[in-house]
Amino acid sequence: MKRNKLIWQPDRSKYPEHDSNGKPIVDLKSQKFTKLWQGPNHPGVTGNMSLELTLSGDEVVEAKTHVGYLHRGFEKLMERRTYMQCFPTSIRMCVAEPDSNEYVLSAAVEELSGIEVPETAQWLRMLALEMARLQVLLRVVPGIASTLSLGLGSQWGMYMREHILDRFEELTGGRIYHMYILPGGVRGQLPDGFKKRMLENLDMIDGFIKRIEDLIFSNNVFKKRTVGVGILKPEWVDQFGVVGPPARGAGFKRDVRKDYPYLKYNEIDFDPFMATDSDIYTRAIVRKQDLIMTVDIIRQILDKIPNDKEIRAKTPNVLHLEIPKGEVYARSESSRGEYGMYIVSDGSKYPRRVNLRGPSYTHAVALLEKMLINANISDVHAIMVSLQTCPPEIER
Amino acid sequence: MNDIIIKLLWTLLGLFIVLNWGMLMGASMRKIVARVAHRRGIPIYQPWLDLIKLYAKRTSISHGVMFYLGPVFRLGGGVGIFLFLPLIYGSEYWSNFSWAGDLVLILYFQFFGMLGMALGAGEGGHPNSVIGITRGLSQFTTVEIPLTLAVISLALQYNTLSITEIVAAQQGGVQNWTLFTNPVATVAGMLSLLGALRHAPFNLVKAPNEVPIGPPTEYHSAFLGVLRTNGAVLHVVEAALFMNLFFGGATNWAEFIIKTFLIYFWSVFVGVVHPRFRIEQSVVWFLKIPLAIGVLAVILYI
Amino acid sequence: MDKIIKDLTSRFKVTDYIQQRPNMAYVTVQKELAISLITHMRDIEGFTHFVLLTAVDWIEDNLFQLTYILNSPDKKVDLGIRVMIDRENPTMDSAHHLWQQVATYQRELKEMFGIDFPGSPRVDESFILEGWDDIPPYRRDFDTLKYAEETYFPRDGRGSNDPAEYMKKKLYPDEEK
Amino acid sequence: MSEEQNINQNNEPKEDKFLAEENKIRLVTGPDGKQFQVNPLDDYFCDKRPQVVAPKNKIIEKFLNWARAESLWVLGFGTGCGSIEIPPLLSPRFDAFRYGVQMRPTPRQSSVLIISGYLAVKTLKRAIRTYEQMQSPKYVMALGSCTINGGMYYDSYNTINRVDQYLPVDVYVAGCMPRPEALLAGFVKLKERIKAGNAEGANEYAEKFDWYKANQKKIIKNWNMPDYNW
Amino acid sequence: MSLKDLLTPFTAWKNVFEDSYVVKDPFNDRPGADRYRGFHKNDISECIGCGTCEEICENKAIDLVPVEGIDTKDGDSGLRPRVDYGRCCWCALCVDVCTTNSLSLSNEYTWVSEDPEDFRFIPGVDKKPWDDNEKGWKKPEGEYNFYEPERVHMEHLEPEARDNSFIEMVKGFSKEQAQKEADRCVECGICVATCPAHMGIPEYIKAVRQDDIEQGFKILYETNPLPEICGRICTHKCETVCSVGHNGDPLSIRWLKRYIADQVDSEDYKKVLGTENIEKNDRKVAIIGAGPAGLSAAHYLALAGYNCTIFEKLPEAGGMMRYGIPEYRLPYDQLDKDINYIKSLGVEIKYNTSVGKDILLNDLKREYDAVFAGTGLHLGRSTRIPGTDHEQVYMAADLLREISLGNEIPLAEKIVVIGGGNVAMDITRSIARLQNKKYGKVDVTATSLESEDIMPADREEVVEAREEKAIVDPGWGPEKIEIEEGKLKGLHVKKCLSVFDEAGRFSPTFDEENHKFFPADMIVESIGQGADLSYISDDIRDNIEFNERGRMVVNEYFQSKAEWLFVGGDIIQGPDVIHGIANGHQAARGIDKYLNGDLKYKSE
Repeated sequence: MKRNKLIWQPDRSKYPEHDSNGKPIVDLKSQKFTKLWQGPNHPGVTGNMSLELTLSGDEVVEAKTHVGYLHRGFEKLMERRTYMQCFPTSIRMCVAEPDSNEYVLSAAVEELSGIEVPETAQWLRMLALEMARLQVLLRVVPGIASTLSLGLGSQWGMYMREHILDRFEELTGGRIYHMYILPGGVRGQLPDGFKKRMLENLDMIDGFIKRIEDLIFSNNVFKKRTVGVGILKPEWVDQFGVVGPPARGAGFKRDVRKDYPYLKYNEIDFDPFMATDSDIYTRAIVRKQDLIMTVDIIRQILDKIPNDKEIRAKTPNVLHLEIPKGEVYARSESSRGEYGMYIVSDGSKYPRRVNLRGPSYTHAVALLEKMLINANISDVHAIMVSLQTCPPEIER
Repeated sequence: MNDIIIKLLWTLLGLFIVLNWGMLMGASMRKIVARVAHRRGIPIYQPWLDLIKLYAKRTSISHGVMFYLGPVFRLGGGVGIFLFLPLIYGSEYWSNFSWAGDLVLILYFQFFGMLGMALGAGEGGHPNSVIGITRGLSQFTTVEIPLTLAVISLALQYNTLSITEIVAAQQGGVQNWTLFTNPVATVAGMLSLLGALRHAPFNLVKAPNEVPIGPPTEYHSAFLGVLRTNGAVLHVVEAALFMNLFFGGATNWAEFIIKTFLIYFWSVFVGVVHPRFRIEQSVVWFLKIPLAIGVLAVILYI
Repeated sequence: MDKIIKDLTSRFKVTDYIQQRPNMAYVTVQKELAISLITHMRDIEGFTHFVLLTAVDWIEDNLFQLTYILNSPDKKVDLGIRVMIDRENPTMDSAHHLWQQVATYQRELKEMFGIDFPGSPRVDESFILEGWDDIPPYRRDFDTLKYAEETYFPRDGRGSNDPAEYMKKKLYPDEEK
Repeated sequence: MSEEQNINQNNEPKEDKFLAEENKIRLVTGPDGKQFQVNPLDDYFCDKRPQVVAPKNKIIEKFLNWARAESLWVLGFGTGCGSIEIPPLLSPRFDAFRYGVQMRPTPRQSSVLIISGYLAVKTLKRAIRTYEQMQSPKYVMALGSCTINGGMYYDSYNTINRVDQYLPVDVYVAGCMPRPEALLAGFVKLKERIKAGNAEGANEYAEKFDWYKANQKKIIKNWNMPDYNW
Repeated sequence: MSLKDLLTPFTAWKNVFEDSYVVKDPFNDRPGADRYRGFHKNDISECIGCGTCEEICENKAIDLVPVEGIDTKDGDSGLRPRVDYGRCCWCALCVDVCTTNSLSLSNEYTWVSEDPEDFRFIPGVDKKPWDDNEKGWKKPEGEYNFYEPERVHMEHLEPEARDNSFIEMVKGFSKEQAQKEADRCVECGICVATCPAHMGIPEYIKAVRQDDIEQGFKILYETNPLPEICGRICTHKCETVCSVGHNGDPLSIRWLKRYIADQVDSEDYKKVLGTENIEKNDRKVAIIGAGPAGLSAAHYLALAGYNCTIFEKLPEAGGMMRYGIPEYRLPYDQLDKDINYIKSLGVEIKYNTSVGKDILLNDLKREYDAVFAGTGLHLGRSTRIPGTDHEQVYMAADLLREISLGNEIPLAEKIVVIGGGNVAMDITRSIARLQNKKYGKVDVTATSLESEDIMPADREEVVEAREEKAIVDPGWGPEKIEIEEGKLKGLHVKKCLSVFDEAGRFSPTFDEENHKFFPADMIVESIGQGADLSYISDDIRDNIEFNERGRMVVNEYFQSKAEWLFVGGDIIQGPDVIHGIANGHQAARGIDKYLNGDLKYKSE
């Protein structure tokens, strides 16, 4: 798909004027500009955050992201909690895809303390992570269209997601917060009949993908709205630390699962989709391909998963689990991209410092502020959702 | 004198029926849309409850006189169209105050409500209202042009500007409907209807994900009740106008109900499966396709 | 990786080298040389992906540790760079000119630890907190539980018993240690 | 009366070091050349205290309450984790629409405010503002442990512990987070409460206004808004 | 823009003809999954109120509160968890860590209330609709433990290596083993109340875990001056109530205590405990008997500055610990290590001095400010069945004493021991060793009234006795000893059905049909011991209260009615080292109080 050519585009390269630092000179009193706050209770923003937009007509000349509406001080709270207590706490850092939090925390703790996770547990972890990705993508892929008021795909997607959540409930005992992957292993075996039900759901999701391809991806109006809009220039990728689908949409084939294989990902056959057009449509396509790939990966996992009884390594008593001094950065590929946790241990049973590196941190603040400039106000939320920003992960 | 009072009473009764039909139609549309999403949707009586609730709000704040007048103007626009629109062809009672030039008046009233809303929403002071109303006005202007062209084509075709006469000319069988006698104008009209009824892809006026929810952002309580009342009436009369212009009007209430439902459904049918255009895209679209068709319709009859 | 480290040791006097795992290492560098080291890593060694910048409060040693983690997407290795700065007067050279996102990290550090990065864009604007007038909350000497209990209103009626204490009270109340 | 004055005095902008520049008292020169003082917080906003609007006629009120109960317009303001379970509520499986629950994008038109989990101080300020912008009768539904007694953030410096100290809450739903079914049960309970005429949170807020304001101001250090913003 | 692209979106309309996906009645049609983590349930009869759930809860959502109808008793704190749903995050870590598996979550998930105060309840006590819900989260099956349920293996001498020698058979923990074992502790503190001395068990285990031996050692000496001894032969009642033991093996609390004591050299004792300089006062206390009670009292009194003199009848200190417990369980050098430390605090021990013979109690009364008597139970008790007056019938206590004194004891090729307590096992195993030495084979049978499951002896004692080829055949009531022509032939027994009646009183019932005969050349009776109180002269005796069973009545400080006389140890609380230590400690407190004038005897 070529870039959409509008019949007439005003030349806005010199408007508004910029000062020597490249900052736009915006004089609100001149009445040429409007200040528009979107959020926190705005249906379009991806969560409880707000965008401070300076508009000239329908065009954004300056954008600022304001976060902190969901700040709970996790990194501080976790300093007061033992490693095992950190585990339920860490999960809340990103609501939409909590499993990545569980995994990176567990992986970091295990790496520092040298715990070997049993093989079955590794497979189960991978299953949980991929199910979480599937669950998120079912929400997000049609979600881009629903910011453009095509909510139908979202409704179907939500229903598909419900089935995955049902499977989660069956496997982990939780619907949203699964609290399944914990330091040392996982918290439950595959229930009886799980594979069969999961495969049925995956078949259903195949049908769903076909339907949203018809409804969304071949929809002319959707293409008109998204092709050539929200361009993420390739040179921004390193400059802004872009990871995951946005980077893959801009021609950078970066996927932690491939680059730094963790768990059993090197035993799985998959190839992350990459495209170069780097607009909203491309990112939507990348996500859709991710969805197809995730379904495939889950099928492979279900096929290969061993059935050992051992699901958790023998660890010291978790009530006073102490971890050797050191620092570690553990990463995983979440649906939004590289998701990592940096833990510093001072040898006590409480972590000295926990820092979460979520993709949204750079995507939603620095990158979004950059991308929104000269965007049309109607596209703001499509751009935001296409970056899949998640506010709780920014402010933690 | 007596006549006019009786006429007025019939008109009021007509308004009551149209209002309720509008709400029922709106609810059924929402139920149908819900069906597409595999939901069951709202109870069919939900709009009445919403309306009662809105009027029963205990507090309501105002942003000034124009803020009050906005919904009133809007209602005036809706009721205005209703007043001059013959509902049932051939019925003395249900033809309201239809007269020779009513078509022009109706086109004017369509704008009247919008302008009133603009004033009121502007007074609300919320930037979302302002952005919404700007979009609404620009889109509506471009929507009116193909419609006007279609109407001109019709006027040329039937040589009249009275809706009643246009309907009269279409009587005597389906083949006499404008749909078949002047399909080009019908297409132009039906495309502009998409814009007039503001479903996707032309629903950017109220776009909840961008400018929640456009002009009525600050409206609430009874103000919103008035707007909703007007909405119900307006949807029916818009559909009825197109019914009269292109689909042979209605000779009884059953026909009226079926035809208005289907005409309204047309915009829902398109809207459910499309995202919305940006404002400039929608303006450009209207200035391209329907306008061209409209011009063609006029040229064919010159 | 070893080659890089050897090079760095001679050039930037890095110390405390720890190989965390085959593709991840940590080094400590002096504050003055940190930015030039990072620039070197980005431009010459190809560590173009900036992963994170964060701080650790070593209150016992009166130091803040700044950790820059850089990643080389081509070589697929990570390097953690530790910089120790004085806790009393914490300032650090800004790295926002190298990666634009760094400004965000620096804003957060300024707010949460009180570490200043002169010249970083919007570094003095509040980022997450609004109207905060206590010591920066991520510092170790800030007691969040105490603050929360004093500021908010925990629901009363709570109270627990330690089993051993309670049994003592019940079974042998008179015995002293 | 004296308390009321107190609150207004507390709002003197010069005492507030966090007050934004544009909200400070300033001198403005009018078109006629005369200078006059502008206090944006007083002048640009409504300064009417909320009033108790008592129900009037019992029978009529019963009917109206029934309508109110069956038409719950929820403001889509996700204050915390719980908001992730609101979209499924509107999705095919749960379909809250059939219970008369609809989402509204603007607080003006909403009647139910869902506090979906923890409230960070920054959000609390917006939540209060949002609540005050809603028109009475209005209801608050609180989701999850965090709203009851702090939940897992009981020791966080940035989240409040109990919502009922700042806003009158009608219904609490237990869970972390509550499932959509629990939320639906919450709506059912709220409906019962409204129909019984007990959901008078807006009036309670007006009655105990000074108490609520004092609590709110204790937390929100930059009270960068007028005392009443309707 | 192709026509196909224009039309495909409209295919969505075909969905209008499909069924809706709506759950008709979401409140009833969708129960949580089998594993769903819903609301809490607690089986309060299983729960012991150990508070591990409270410990692991990261939200401080759980309080332990007293519950009406549940009494505090050994192994049950009487507290039950109360959950605050204003805090809970349903992580179910409390369920996973629960020591008794009593806590679980149901799959019920709907709880709506108008009153925020509602959301706090005691699962299992406050009745909730989901109490009978079978499904929900339980501790995952399989290899999934938050603490190790199995003990660290303690190395023993192999039966072959030990069955003919009196070398200590338990080797003791290495550092790694001790830390690993200590790591299993959940620090609930349930054991503290059960320990007669109320030792700070969780604290010293914590010290082991943190490798802070000195701290641990100090904690030991706070309540127990004989850690080397207790670390070997304590009856470890604490281990029977250990909460970890509900779901695995209890902690080896005794071995950990021994581990700490073993790590400290006897020269370092004073330095570690900080007792190098004790301020002495001029008051004197006489202590009768250098057993655990006497030594314990002497230790604490010495620490408080009193001048203590212990009068010991036998040539060496230790009492029953030396003369009642065989060396393979408690080596004498370890015994001396503890005793020497106490002596080093300035405690004087007069050996071979029998009060009542060599010195009179009245003299002590006159010469000392107070007297503590911990004379123990040294008189063997007899079954008094026909034939017990035969010369080949011995008392276990006597034999053990002789062994310890280094004297030869009479031995036969076939020996039967009557009794099922630890002493019976001691004598059985000692005899087995001696038989092995002398005859190269073992033929000793221990029989007891109590059946195997209620035998008072420690489980491992029985197991080890069997390993050493002794026969343990419990559940038989002795009937009579068969003597043929003055020669002992054996023991007739009959099946014992129950030992205690419903009220818990000793009242054995027998199966009169089921008899058995144990052939024997020699019989040892070990069914209990009695006290020898002959040293208490009549004039003092008049001043002392005795209860109906002939035991002295003392107050909570072990003070008798004659206020200067304190009595403790086995003669008050039955045969048990740790009780003796606890009594001695308490009595020392009492004496201190008495001598400072604020303790008066008050009979209950």
